[in-house]
Amino acid sequence: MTPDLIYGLTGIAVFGIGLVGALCAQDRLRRVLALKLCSVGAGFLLVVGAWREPPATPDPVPHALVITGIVVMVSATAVALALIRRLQTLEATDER
Amino acid sequence: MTDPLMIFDLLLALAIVALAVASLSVRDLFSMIVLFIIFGLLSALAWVRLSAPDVALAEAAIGTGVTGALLLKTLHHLRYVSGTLGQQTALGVTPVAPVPMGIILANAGFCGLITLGLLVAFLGAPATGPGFDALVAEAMPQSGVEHPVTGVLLNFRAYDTLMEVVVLLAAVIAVWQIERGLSDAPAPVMGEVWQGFARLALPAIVVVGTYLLWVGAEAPGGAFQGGAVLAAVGLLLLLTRAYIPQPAHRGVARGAFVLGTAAFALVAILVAGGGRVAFEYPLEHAKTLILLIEGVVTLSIAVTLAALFHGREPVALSEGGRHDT
Amino acid sequence: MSVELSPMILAIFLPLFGAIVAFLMPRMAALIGLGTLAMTTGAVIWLAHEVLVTGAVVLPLGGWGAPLGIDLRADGLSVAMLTLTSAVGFLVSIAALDSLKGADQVRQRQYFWPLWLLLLTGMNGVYLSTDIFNLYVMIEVIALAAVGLTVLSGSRAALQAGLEYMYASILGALLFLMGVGFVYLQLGRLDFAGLSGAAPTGALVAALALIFVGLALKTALFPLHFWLPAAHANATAPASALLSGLVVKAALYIVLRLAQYMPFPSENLLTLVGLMGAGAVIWGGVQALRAERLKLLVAWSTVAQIGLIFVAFARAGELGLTESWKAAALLILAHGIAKAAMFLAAGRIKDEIGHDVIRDLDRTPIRPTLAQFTFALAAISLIGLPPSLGFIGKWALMEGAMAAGYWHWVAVTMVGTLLSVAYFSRVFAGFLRFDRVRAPVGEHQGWALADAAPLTLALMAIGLGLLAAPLLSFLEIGYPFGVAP
Amino acid sequence: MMDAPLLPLFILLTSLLAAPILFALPERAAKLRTAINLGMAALKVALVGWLSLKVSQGVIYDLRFEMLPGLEFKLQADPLAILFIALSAVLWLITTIYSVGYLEHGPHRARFFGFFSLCVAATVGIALSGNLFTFLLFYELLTLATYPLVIHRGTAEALRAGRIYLIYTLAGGLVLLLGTLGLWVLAGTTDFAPGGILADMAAENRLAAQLLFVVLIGALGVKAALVPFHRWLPIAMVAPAPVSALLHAVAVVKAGAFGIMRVVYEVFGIETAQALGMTAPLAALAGITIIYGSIRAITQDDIKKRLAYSTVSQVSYITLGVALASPIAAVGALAHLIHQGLMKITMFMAAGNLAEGLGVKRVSQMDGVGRAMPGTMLAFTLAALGMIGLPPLAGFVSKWYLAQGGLDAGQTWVIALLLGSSLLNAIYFLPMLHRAWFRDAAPEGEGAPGRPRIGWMLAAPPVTTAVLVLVAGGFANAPFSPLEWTRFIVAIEYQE
Repeated sequence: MTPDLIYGLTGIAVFGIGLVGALCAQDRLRRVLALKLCSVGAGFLLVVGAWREPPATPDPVPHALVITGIVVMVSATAVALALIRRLQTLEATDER
Repeated sequence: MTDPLMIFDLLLALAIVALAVASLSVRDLFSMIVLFIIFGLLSALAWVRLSAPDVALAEAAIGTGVTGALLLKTLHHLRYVSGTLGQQTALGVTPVAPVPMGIILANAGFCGLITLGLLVAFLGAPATGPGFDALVAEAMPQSGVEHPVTGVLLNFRAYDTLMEVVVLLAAVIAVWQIERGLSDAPAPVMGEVWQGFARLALPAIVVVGTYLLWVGAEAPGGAFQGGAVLAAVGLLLLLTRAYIPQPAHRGVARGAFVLGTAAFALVAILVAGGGRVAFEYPLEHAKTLILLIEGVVTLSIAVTLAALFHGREPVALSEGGRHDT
Repeated sequence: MSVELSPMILAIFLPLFGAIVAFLMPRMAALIGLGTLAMTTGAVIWLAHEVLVTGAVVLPLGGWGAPLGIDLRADGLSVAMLTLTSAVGFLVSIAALDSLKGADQVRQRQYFWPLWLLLLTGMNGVYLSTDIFNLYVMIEVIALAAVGLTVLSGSRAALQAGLEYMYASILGALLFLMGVGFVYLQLGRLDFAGLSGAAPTGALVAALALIFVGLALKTALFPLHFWLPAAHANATAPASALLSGLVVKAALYIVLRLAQYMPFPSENLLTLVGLMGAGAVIWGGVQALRAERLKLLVAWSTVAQIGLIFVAFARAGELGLTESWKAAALLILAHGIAKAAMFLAAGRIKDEIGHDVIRDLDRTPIRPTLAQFTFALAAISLIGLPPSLGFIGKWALMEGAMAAGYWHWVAVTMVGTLLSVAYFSRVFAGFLRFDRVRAPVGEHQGWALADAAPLTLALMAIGLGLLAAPLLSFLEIGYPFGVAP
Repeated sequence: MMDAPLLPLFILLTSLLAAPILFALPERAAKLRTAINLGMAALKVALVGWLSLKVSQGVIYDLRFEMLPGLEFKLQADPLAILFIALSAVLWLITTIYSVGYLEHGPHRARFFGFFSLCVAATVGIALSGNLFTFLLFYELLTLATYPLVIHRGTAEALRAGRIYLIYTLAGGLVLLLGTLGLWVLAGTTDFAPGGILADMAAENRLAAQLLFVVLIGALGVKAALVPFHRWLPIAMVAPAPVSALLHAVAVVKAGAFGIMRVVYEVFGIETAQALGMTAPLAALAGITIIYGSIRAITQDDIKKRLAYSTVSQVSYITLGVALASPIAAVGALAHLIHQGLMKITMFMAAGNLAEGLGVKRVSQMDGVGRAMPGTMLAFTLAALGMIGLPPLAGFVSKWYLAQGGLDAGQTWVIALLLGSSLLNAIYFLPMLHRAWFRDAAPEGEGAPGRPRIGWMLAAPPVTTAVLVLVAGGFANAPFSPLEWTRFIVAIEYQE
């Protein structure tokens, strides 16, 4: 049971949970959060792939990929949340 | 007997999965976000265990920190707009047309298929794949930096990183286009605890941020992590209304957003010529150029993330802005 | 020191700098936007000349070479896509000058140009890149800029559609990222050259499947098309022309590229792709028949046409792949031009008569004859009637399918054509019917300068059919596996 | 005189380039529009004359333009093409005069004349096309150009007719696309060559060749109004008179018949078609259409519908002539292509005059119209008698040759068929003439035909075409008569 196997399975589990949440959740905020879980799961799998037995240093390329993935994910989340806020404002003004 | 670290890994993995399930199934939105933030920090810890400090730092600072703050702000906006600020639990606004069961089942099937595909791809992957880390190691001396991840990010695959900063710029332009107006809600009453915290923490955060940027050349750190930490300063200032964005500041703000991208692109182009191609830093100046780029990009990322948190273009009422939260 | 810049670098950096300057100076945005587009078109023409003269052009960024660094490569197909993007983009921008000139559209005018130029940067980046991770970052640039454009109008329907689009595009990007990660973990290479000739092991097939599902979400292929109609129908006219005409093409181009380099694992996977395409053709057609609004009908016709492009892709089975990409490329070019023209024309018609409900198109005495004529010309290319480029694309599709004996793809194309005739004739009936109009019908009003751009696009869609032979030979320049050097 | 190699292209471009100009003209520029129309029509007739002179001197015209690797857009001017162009050019000139008069104050004239010249461009293109691929291009263009004309009036009924018309013709176009693709995949080329290109291929897989024959003839049969696909023709009669006259009597219907001729003679070759055993069922189908069309015509009270059903049966004479696979029958078929065009256009224009001038639309209202509009009715009578097949007129000539061809091909039933159809023609034409000449007009009060108010532009064209019917019939053996020209064509097709 080396760490990469444990965390690899964790990554897949988290991705699966995130995917189910993203597709089946009704609430907008919950769907954004579920997608963020998926991205963390994806990060897990790539970091696990880069892991080497301790004496060897891990492969830096997947690390760069995951960092880029995180930055891209945060900008996408920011835009999605801005859309949600704007929709909430419009829906609230329509109801009032 | 099994080595203690393996038990720690198992426990951590279980905690992470449990938190993921909990955050999606809990009904109250606020506790959902708090659970998510804990989940993010634990997964950053897991990545430290997988000897990926850079990624752990990025996940903690950007993936969980900034995203958590954005989620909380959106929740606050939801409650403020729907007037349920006072209520104990803010339940999610269920959409008017509930999705029929058939589609949810189809989605579930689709998710199962994808996860299965993932499992096959993961288990099939050879343990130590033939990555080109060997090539990276051998080319490191010409890259002007010692830390391989920064080398990959800012030299070998600098084009990717430039486009990544462009993604951030696109995000802030889109957010400014979606939302506009001034926020004139009263400043929250911040007791002495905050004053004390601010006097001590803010300068420390700035120092930590710049250190992270500087150490990036040799050790885990770099532009994105440093930028995110500096953005935390911006977030705190915005939260406490120490700084309220004014329409007049828009020019400076736009300049700051584009600064990182423009500088990076200009450096990338100006080095071309005299037998060199774009992005090919001359060997002797490589380190200084990379640090210049990193510095400017860090500043730009900090301001952009803060603006993303603020979430709207500060437009006066006259120009069609609205005043609410 | 002199700075020699290759046209490829210009094609990507000019729109980037244009976007930055347009964002910094909102009042001058339109001027900067058009100027940048003109320069980018110049760079693309210079690149096309270079490719014509010397075949495929490669530029190793940072001087590191393929596995370590990222290469930019321009061959016939990529230059054709670049030319499509800059030509259609330039004409849509001219049309945007008119359709966004309203007094209340100050904000839209200011924000249209930086978002559109960032979109152009992303697309030019996709067409020139040879590195699959670089493609991921480029798709994200396109996705964010496209969502920004979708919600430009600020209406509640547009925001809701933009949010759905955002969800689908984030999920698609995640699947694509994971697929790319796994391909790297198995092959150790991220660039196209490194991936070609890899043995299709189970894991690699799974990784490719993930990439394909991600791209299917991005191109709105049939079962994953739910987000496209609302997003394209509720955007402003120039925005929906860009979205439908150009943005969808980037992900389609990537599918084409991957099919060229990566081994397509098995025949039945290809048939599955064809079936999804066939589903899109039929479902898109049926939904278009039921669409209430003109722009919704045009958006559903996009879903159908994308399905047709995937059918063209799968028409001759696995061994036909070295030829099928050309039929798909022709259809992509034809759809790009014709759909942009149609959306602009639909936008013009909506501006002139105030609404775009298909049933009441004939109740109003105002008849924008030139816009309706443009819509009809674009429909001719989309239906695939001669001599349009759409016809040549369908001819190539059916010819390959017949030669390989796959008659079902020919049947699907036939059904698709008949459905498209059916839903477009609903609109024509609205144009040409006069007996339900109360006021006298004025002739020839509604001829505005704004009709010039859509008309040019529509005439291009029809005229390019005659230039199919040189176009095809241009597409083959620098093709990695095929006949040309 | 130098033989301009690009002459066919000029003829095609005269009407293709006229269309955008006519579209762009504002409504009130009537004078300019008429000038352009008449100028173009006259120019086209002159060019066609010059082309036919050249072709008769043996000059070969062959324009190729590669659209896809191995697939060309090919224009050629062989004698068969000349025959069809001459017919459409002359009749287009006459009908343009007629439609200028007919649409004096109507709405949307710019749009009408734009699509009108597009139609003729398509017809000329169909005639000049050198291979099935080019033929397909113009075949579809013809459909697209005629649809707006059919629904020109913009009423709900016109749109219903337009939809049915579009369904039939576009479905035909799609099936033709399928056939052309099959030919291209099976034979490697779609070029027309006298004597056919499928001789060897038909020998190998007979079934594929037969299937291809059925697909191609079925597709062309839609426009040639063969029985199962004829329903659109009477329904499309809702279009204004000039459209019914030129298009549905001449351009569209003849395009189908012309296409069948090209396919049978120059794609399959008459011997191969016979070897495949396809000519007999085609002849039978044509026969059925002839009889069915005539019977339906008898019961039609609406004048234009009756003429439409008569066209359905008359066009099948041409298909019958082609299917009889004998040179003499072929001469009869080709001659009928011209003669039927002349006669039918006269009758449609006369019907248009009756509707326009006297408001007479139904056969039952035709009492005493002869005295009210003597010129138009004289032309109508001449054409009707020609249709029935009275000796000195053109109709008799083509029927005579068809009968001879039937004898030559040993198909004696053809003679019975021709006699029977002539009888049926008489049954539905003679009552109309009887009402017109021998019934006195109903008293002034109700529904009587009032003072005729049609200008010379409406009266002259039917009379001219009637004279042409007389001339084509009387001087059949003159050097440049249509009959002479058909013998010249058949000689090439049958390579005696």
